[in-house]
Amino acid sequence: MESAVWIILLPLLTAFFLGIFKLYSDKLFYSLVIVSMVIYLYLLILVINDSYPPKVYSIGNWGLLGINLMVDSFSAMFLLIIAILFITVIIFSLNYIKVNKHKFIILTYVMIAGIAGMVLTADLFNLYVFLEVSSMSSYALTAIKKTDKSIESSFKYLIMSTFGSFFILLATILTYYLTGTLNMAEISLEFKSVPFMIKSTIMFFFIFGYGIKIGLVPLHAWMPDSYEASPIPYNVLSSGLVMKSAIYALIRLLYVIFGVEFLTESGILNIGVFWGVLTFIIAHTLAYQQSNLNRLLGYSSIAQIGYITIGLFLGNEKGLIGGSFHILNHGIMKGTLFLVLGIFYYSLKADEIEDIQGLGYKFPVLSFTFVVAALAIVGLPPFNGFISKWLIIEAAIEAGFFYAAFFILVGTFLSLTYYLKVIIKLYTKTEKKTLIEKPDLSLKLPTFFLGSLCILFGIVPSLPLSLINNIPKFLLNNSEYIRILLGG
Amino acid sequence: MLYLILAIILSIIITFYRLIKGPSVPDRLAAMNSIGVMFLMILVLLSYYFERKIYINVALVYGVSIFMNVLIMVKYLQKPEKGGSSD
Amino acid sequence: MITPGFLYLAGALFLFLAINNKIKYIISFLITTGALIITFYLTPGYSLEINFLNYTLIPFRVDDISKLTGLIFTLSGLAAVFYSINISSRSNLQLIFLFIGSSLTVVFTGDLFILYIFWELMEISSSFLIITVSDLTKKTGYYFFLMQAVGGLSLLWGVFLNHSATGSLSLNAIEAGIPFFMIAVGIKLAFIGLHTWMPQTYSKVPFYVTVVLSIYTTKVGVYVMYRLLSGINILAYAGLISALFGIVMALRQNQVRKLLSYSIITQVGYMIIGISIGSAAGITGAFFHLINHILYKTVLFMVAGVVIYTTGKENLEDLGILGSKLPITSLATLVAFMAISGVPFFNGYMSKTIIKEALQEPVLIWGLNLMSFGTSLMFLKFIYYAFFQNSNINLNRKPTISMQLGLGFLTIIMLLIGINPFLLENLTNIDVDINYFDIKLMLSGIQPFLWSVIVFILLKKYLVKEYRRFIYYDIYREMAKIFVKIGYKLSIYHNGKLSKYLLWATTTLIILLSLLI
Amino acid sequence: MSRVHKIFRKFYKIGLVLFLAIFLLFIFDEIQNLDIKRYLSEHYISEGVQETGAINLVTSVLYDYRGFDTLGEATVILTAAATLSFMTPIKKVKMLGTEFTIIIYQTIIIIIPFLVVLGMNLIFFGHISPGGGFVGGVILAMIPILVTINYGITFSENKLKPNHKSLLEGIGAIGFILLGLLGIFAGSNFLASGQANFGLGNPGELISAGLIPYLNLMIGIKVGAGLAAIFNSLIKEG
Amino acid sequence: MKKKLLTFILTLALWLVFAGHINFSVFLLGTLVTIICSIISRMFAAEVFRLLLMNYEVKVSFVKIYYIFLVVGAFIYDAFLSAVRVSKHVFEINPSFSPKTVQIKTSLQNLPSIMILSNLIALTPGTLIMDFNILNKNYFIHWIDVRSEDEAALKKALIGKHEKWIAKIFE
Amino acid sequence: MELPYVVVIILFYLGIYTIIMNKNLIKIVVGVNIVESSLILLLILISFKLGGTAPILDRKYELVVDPIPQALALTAIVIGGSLIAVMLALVIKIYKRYGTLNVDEIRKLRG
Amino acid sequence: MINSISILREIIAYVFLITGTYFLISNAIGMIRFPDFYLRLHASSKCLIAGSISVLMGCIVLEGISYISLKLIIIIIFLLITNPVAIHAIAHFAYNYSIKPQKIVKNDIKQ
Ligand code: NA
Ligand code: NA
Repeated sequence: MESAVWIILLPLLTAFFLGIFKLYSDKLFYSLVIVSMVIYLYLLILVINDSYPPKVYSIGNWGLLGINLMVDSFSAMFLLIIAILFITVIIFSLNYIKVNKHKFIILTYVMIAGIAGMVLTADLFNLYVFLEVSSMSSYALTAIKKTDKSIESSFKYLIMSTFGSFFILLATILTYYLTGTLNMAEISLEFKSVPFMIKSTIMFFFIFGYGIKIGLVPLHAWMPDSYEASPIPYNVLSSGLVMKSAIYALIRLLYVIFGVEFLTESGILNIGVFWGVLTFIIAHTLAYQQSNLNRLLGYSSIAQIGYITIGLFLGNEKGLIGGSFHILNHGIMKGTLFLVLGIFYYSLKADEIEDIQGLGYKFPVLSFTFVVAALAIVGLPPFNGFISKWLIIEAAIEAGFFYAAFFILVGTFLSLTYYLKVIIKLYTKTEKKTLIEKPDLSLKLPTFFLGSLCILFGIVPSLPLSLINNIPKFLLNNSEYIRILLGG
Repeated sequence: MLYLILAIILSIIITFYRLIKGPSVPDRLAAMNSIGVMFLMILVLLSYYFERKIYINVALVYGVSIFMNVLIMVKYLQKPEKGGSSD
Repeated sequence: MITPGFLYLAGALFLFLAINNKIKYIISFLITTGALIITFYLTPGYSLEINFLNYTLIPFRVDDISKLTGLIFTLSGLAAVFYSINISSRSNLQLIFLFIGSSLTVVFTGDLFILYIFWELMEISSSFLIITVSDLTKKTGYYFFLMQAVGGLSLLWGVFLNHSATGSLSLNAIEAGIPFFMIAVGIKLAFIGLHTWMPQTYSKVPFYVTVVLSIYTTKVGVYVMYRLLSGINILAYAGLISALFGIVMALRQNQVRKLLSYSIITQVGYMIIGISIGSAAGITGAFFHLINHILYKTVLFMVAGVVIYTTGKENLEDLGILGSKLPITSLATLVAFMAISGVPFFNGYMSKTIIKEALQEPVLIWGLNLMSFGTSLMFLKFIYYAFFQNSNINLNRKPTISMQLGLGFLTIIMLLIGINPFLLENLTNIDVDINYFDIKLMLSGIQPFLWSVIVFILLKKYLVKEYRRFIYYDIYREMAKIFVKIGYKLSIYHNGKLSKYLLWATTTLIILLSLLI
Repeated sequence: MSRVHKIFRKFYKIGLVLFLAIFLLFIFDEIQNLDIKRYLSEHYISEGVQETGAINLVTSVLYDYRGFDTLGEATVILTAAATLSFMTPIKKVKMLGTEFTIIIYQTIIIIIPFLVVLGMNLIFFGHISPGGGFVGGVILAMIPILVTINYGITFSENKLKPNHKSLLEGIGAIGFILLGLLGIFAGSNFLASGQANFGLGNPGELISAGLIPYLNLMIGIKVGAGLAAIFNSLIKEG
Repeated sequence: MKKKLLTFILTLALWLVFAGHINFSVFLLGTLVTIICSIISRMFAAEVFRLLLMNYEVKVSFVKIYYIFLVVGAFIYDAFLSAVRVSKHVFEINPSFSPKTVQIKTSLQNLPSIMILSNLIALTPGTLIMDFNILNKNYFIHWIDVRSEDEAALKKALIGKHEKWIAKIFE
Repeated sequence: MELPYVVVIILFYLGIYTIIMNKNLIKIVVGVNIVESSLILLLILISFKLGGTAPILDRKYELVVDPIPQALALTAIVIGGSLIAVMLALVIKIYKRYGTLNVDEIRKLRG
Repeated sequence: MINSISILREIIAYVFLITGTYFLISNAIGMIRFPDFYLRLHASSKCLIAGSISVLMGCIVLEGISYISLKLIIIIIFLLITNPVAIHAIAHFAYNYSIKPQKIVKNDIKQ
């Protein structure tokens, strides 16, 4: 399981080397980007393939004394998203980004390392550290355009996110204080003797802290701003990886450390489901109001996180499968949308709804891709978003959350209202617009790749589901996870 | 030894008054400097009190940091422009 | 066994290869006729199972009713495709193929999952057809899509409810979620109150799209209603009310296609009644009526299309052109009129009779008579404008041959069925024990028609009148306005003030923590 | 109306924070009545010196038991430095701040060698005395910072170019990882030192504790260069 | 060469003091560090070596060492003296001051010596340097209790003594 | 309850209060710093043992404080410091672009 | 004999320490009592330096001849070099900050 640690080290090493190469040679820089990307893809596939049964990698060979990495199906699923999105975004950015390109790529690599660290680590404080690594690079990537708006949004993001981090750190410290360890498995065992009230408080601190980074509704306000102001390839990563890594970490903590029995007992599952519903209803309503497409897609991301939250907070097998699958799918769908929008912006500086009028005829295939992804994200068949929503709804009904299931359908309708608005704008004829720059293959290829995944995973969902189906085994039954992590 | 330390702590507390009250920025700076050095003394005395001489290394680094603090603050604190608040 | 639906869907893909018109024709011909032939040779009782997401799904299952529906669908698909093949752009033709293919798949599916998926695909393809077909139909398409989406989603909700109650996705085990199935079907059927999408859509989109849409949309609704909701007697009255409403509305229209749209509502009323009474005869009648209705309504929409195509206008007054200048079209119009009015020896008569015979309750029987009467009345208005009102409009261009072919083809089939009503029975092995040419039946069938002629002559000045101001209240638009208003309010609260956002965050934290106490 | 609103808002905020504080107070109070478990730290304290070879246990936690965290935080500094460097303009730098007198200049010059030796000492003796890469790096970073506030940013960046700083940072970070990889090459895991039989030596001696001193050095270089870069970027705005 | 050697020895000594013990590895590392140190110091502060300018005879340098001790002694002496004075003021019930700003011109040329002198002035009872004008070498001194011109002259003379010692060392 | 913990809470409280009450960007950053300090203080506190000595074992000691929180504190300090640096850089930028330090006046992004 | 020397040493050391502490306290009180900034700075410079040197010398005497003493001496030298400069820097800053020295006569303090 050597490759697990390489998942974190390779992007880090690449970023550091890129930081040096950038000073001397562009040629070297880009060749390293490409080479490392290919190797990384290979590594990811290697690790994903070998994720069942879960593997533990002990940093420094310290066993339980040190930091451990653990690859189970949940993390493998996330690595799959990284594989899909990271590769596409890097290829896309090579031509797309004009300002601070080197920095963009370096910071993206750092961010990937941070996210990979969050995904793989089985240590509470290490999780915090990697959370900060990824957040830090996110702030930077948000500000990278250096416009007034991007500086402003980055500052808001920074303050809000730091506000959340306080509580994550506080909860981490308290956890250490109460259990004397930072290993998630040991914490989980030690936590059994911690009084209910204190345990719930710690849990709420975690939920609040990660909730800000996830963007659950009253905590979401910084997020659309950051979407509007940051470069579009980063938006792909932001919606696909940054938000998701936060919810991943939260779910990992909740199910592994606290255990599903405690979650049920404390009523957090009800709260989570309700919160998810609130999130997507409000986010959809707000998305309808947007004229800026980045913002619209941002609100849509918040809404989708609502669905994911519902799925993951249902506390049953299907919910976890559906939620996880939706994490994957949303990454792909939103990625497609953003990349198409990116090409529009690249070639026409179009990112308002008004600007894209008539582009359906100018870029027929791209627009078709957009439509496919939009329908997928709305949750219409036969695309991937439908499958995961189906699973979530079914799980919600199984868990007795009829209202949540019903509101997901309401949300589907609401999301249709604004995506359809955009699509119609796309296909409304207008006077000829002149291209500023012609998009080349390196922009289109990643876009089409993601778009085709929307269809592929919709028609053959068993491809990713064969991986995802194993997820509940180690989340719902945390003793299994603990046993493996403890090396038993 | 303990009483000496307590006495210095007392004087730190007294100086804190100046740090908080001001009234001017240089006043606060001077108070800060004083507190820093007094704290340095506490560190040195503590190393004798606890009989851990390694704390003196800490005092050394701390001494550097006091000086740096003062210099950087003096360098970059400026007289507030009109309408701004003084701190 | 290849399903006709998938053949069409494949056709939609193959059309990407159509670089010129010739290939387009060849592909379309092969697909449409191929689908017809395949459907014709389907053996009832066949079913195909696949595994998907831990469910056993039945994407393809044939029984008598589905074969019958499939036949009429493929047949009119052939006609509709050829009617529109010259006018439609390639991408629109693809959407039409997708639409027809999904409808056919819905007809042949054996489980709720596939049913829902292709129901949605129908919705998507038809909406995109409407949206992309013209610059004037964007808003219509938006409205249409949203309306249909509500239907689709309530179908989905019904599916979930049923699935959670029965644990099965089979079409045969419907226990829960009936109200939501009703909404779904109701929207597709343009049931009163849920009908708002239909008149505006059918009247705004290009005529060939109307033709295509009118064939499948409501009929799939009827078919699904049969699958999910058959035998709920109370619905028969609902159908009756809806139909009467359709008549009243139709009589108030000045536009050809709006009139035809409302008449669909009425005609669907027959089918609802037939299905709702749940007896074999009623269902048979409903489906025969479905076939007949598709035939004549398609013809009528094609006629309207020809008028629009040749004159560029579509008010009732412009129909005057039919009388002399377009002989084939005029003939088709007359046949369709006779059929829809239920005149014996025309196909409409046959299915109406079956339904009427299946009915037990006098209210319904009288209602049915009233419906026939109203239908005749509204089409008398149509005929009046077409043949008795002189018009000085000239043809801008001649109708295309393919249009005439499609029109003629359906008219001939209509005539065939009308003259030999047993044709349908023989085709599908459904036995209806009715002698259509019994004098008593024929008399009772023609009575409403005759009455309507009399009433029309008497009340001509009220009926043939231009209704300029039209009170139009759409509750859905009002709801949308509220939604937008709420969104605007919410949006205002996001005023970019970081301190406010921080306050929200802290409040959330406190709320969370106070849940602990 | 708006004034009432404002007052209400203020009290609302105060109430929120007060609630939070009181809540925390109760939680902390309750926590203190619980038994504290410290198996892990007891193990570190009793076995840490033998296991890692470093008598400074904080260092052994930072660079051996939890070396991965340290890699993460090194990355954070690097990211911050990179962020700041692209946010500040490259051209047109105006130096802010009050001018120093020659007296201060002279003092700064005199203490620079002192700082170098102190910083290096802290780095190299990090495993046997208080200190370590971070503190040493900070002390080293003070040199370019002092030069900057003394002679101005142009002079400072002429002496130690921003590129060189990022090169140093990169070298430090890469060095850290490469040292960690030695563990893998030696047949153990990433960042293994004692576990991979890199001689732990006699605890308390300069050359002991396996990889820890070298990791310390790398972090020292990285932190030093990173902090210097961060400082320069922060004051660059004219 | 001599001055390099001296720097080397001084920094190495500093290193060894910091190290807290001496053995071969510490010494070796110290040598290395000292070299790095001199590189860094030269890079940023070339002037530091002028402070240790040693192109005199050995005898002369002994004299210098004597003056160095003298200056350091004066340093500490002055510090204590002034501290006593100030603390007396602190505990007075009605402390009396008559502050005044005075300019003193120095004859020192060397920058390090100016600095040392200023440090001395800072520790001289009742004085505080507010500014230094590099052009005409004027110290602006805040004087705590100058009641008469005579007193001022006396104190100036005191500073003059320090100035002479410092000049002995550096100039 | 022990006093230091009260101090932690008070600091935490003060920091949060500063962040949500103040309109001045710099003060918000200061608030962030205060909260961070409180958390670091908490870390140091939980490592504390009465009579314990620093975990630098140049010889055997009876009671040694917990080294882990100290290491964590160091990490937290570095992370916090980097965050503050970035924050300050952004504040400087904002001040230059928007000409104000009032947090409510920097809002081109809304809705 | 040895005992008396060590007692003597301790006495000397404590004299130094107590003197130093006295200076530090008087520094603190001076910081509060003196009416003018520059006067306060006088207290802060002289008493602070003398106090700290005194304390450190006390420690040196207590320690005897060892590396620790050398380190303490280095701290003394460092403080002697840097602290007057720091005070000067603050004074210079205040001067630039346009804080003018007050002319104070006896009467001013009474009130
Ligand atoms: Na229809
Ligand atoms: Na229809």
